[in-house]
Amino acid sequence: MSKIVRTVANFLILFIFTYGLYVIMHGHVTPGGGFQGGAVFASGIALLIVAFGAKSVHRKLKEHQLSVLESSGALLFIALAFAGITTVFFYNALVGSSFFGNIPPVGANPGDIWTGGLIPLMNVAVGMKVIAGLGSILLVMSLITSGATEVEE
Amino acid sequence: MIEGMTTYVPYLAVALLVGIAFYIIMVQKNLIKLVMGISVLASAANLFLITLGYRAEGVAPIYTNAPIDTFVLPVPQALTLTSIVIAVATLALMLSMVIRVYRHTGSIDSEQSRIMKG
Amino acid sequence: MSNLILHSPILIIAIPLLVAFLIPLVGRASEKARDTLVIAALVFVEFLVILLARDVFVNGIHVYTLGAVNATLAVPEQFIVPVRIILEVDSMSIFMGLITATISLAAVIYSIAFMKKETGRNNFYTLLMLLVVGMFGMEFTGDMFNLFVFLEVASIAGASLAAFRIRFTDSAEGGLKYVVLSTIAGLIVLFAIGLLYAQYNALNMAAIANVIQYTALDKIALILLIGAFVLKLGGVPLHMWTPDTYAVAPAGITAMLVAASQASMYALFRTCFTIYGGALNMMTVGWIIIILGILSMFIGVTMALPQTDVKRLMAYHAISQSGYMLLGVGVGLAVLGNPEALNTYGITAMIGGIFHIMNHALYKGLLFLTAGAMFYVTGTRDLNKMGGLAHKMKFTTVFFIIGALSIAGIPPFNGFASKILIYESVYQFSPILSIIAMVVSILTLASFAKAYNSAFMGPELPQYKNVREVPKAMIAGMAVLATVIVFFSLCPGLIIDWLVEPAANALVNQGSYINAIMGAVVP
Amino acid sequence: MRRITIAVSLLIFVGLLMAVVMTVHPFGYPPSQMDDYIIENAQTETGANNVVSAVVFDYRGFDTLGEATILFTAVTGVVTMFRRKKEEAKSDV
Repeated sequence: MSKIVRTVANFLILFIFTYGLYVIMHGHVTPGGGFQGGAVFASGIALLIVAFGAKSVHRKLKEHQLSVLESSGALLFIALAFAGITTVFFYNALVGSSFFGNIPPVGANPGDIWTGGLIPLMNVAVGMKVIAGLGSILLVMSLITSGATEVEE
Repeated sequence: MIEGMTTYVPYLAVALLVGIAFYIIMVQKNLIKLVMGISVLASAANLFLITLGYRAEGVAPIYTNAPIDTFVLPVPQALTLTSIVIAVATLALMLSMVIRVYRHTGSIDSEQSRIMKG
Repeated sequence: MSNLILHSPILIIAIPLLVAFLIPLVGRASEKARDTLVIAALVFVEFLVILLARDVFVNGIHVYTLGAVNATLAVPEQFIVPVRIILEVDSMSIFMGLITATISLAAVIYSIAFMKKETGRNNFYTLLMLLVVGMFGMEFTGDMFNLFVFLEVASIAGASLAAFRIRFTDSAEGGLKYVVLSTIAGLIVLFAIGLLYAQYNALNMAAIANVIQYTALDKIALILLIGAFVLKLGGVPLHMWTPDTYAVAPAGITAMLVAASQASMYALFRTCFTIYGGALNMMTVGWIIIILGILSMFIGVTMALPQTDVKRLMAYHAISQSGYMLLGVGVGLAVLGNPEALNTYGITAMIGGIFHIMNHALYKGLLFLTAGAMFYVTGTRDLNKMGGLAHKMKFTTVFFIIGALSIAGIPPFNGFASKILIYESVYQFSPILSIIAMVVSILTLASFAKAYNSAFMGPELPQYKNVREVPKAMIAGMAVLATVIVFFSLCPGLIIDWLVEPAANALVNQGSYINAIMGAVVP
Repeated sequence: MRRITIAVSLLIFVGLLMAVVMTVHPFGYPPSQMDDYIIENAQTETGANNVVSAVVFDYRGFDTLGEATILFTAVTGVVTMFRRKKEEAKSDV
């Protein structure tokens, strides 16, 4: 892509990534969540691929790194689901505790980040997964369509 | 009748999208277009689900600084979110298989790339 | 122990899932550790399934509410409908669970040797575990949308596995067909779920069944669900993907895809009986299923006769055999509103149909594994190019004979036990249907006699002079299934009393399924 | 010719579909028993202000796990489709 695109992409990418992470972190109080934020973040990766080409992105970002990130996100998510197994699978055990355990007042309120119990943590786990998952789909498919015949596992 | 039609416009849009999707799926021989047809069908399903949860005058069901307390239904939104991700995942897999078929047969025409018959 | 039983429905789904997520990390470190992990997980799951099965047969339906303060609290206090996702395991679900667990275990043991030459084995085992997760999820869930999610898990994992051997030219085509048609089926299911949700604001099967009004929309939803699940289980007229996909998939996976099709069949029966079963007249729906069954039976077997590709031949027989199950259970469905007919022959037909699900999974799984063994030594699926394999492959020959006699319904094999139940009971319902079923059975025998003759009999062919029996792990995988078949053949009565009859009763008895969830509600 | 047949039959199908969807509840006035319970109790039961997040991760968390699994499956499938076909010489110690 042209120099203009690359410069603008260089400039925008930080905002896109920050916004994606913000959407992930605030999923339990404002619109958004792990999937949406992950998709925003992955669209940043798409921008990088479009601007700089799949091969140069691939030099910095390998599939197996993304694969490890994805597996860890998935493992974190299922571990959080297992966290409540003493009661029931998926039981939100952190509500009422001191870690993300505040309970907001009933009805409209300004919002408190320390609420939601396991929900913000699950947002992070899903966010990791979606970033890695969509990122590796984008990377693999752009590598393949730009001439590579195979990718690493 | 006209009034009735406007009340149901989102549903009618769903029906139209389903029709378009099935037309593409049945008529097109190009595998990429077939995948696009399925994508349209998935959009129709998503639109249908999200439509079911709309409540007149409602706002998004988020209590943070909510202006009023008429919320649209949250469950259809969650279902739609799930089904969007599923649609994306299947789309990616279908496209990569189409690329595979193309690599092997040199064609994305569903009649020419067909090996197995009978 | 009681805690283990309490949590076993979710553990059966979550443990393979956990292992699937672990494989990419473990497999990077050591292949041996990965193989051990996969087999250990499936053995443990099999153990849990048996444990849960025993509990379900003794104590009745097992309800597990995800995320509630108490696993048995299906409906929140001071409320009237379930809100959370509920796993509801009754005798029918656990019956399917036993099939899935056994087939998966055999397929994995087999695949460890069979897939040795392939690259990307980490991905293979990940996908395989995810296919197991999808099947168990479909069988245990009590929630419509959750059913859709696991249907998609099974479809995507199954399609990726079917197309796994990318060095063959036709593998991607088979996978693509499977994923395209599965996705369409999945979306149709989603529309039906939307129609049900729009009217009753509920997603739980029991809750919907409790309030269903049989409006026009409900009927359309039923048609959509039947269409989608018949597509997924590969019944005529929506069977076009079955031979292509089954033929290209690695042998172990084909056996598992058979089990996955049967999970869709379970979903079909669950929909017809549990959600819509309270309708006054299921005669029409029953007849639709019966006609689909007869068509599948007949067209499947006639298409199978001219096949020379051994796996396509078996795939067409899979279509044909699923016709028997649809016929048996369809007869039960048709007489559901008529207690007298139900008791005289309806329930027997259902027992036959449901028993046939398990028998078919076992012997068709075994046959596909033997087909894989033939492919392993000869490198071809073409029957005309094979011959004289019996001289070198004693075990495979014996397993093939067991499978073939069983599928043809030769006494005393287990295929006979279920088929005779279907013949007898269906004869009382409609003699002509029963006669068609018998004719199909004879054609099946003819087709397998031909396949046996061209693959195993005859002189040793020069190009197969150096073939050896397949590796031990493959024999072990086949032996697991063959042992179960022989056991079933020796004491079918025991299996019917212990496993099949409770399953048939669970399907018929819609009230208890609803009661397990909604019973706690004080009106 | 084939196209026209399909187009006409699909037009009839869409017409029927439109007639069917007109019998769904009027747009904007859904039945809402279960959802009202969730809206009322999400804050106290899960502590999340965002009710959709509460549904996605708590009430229907298992669906989300399945959905994450599907994404994981699809990524694995895509990578599988484009993996190398032959084992490299250096692999497997």
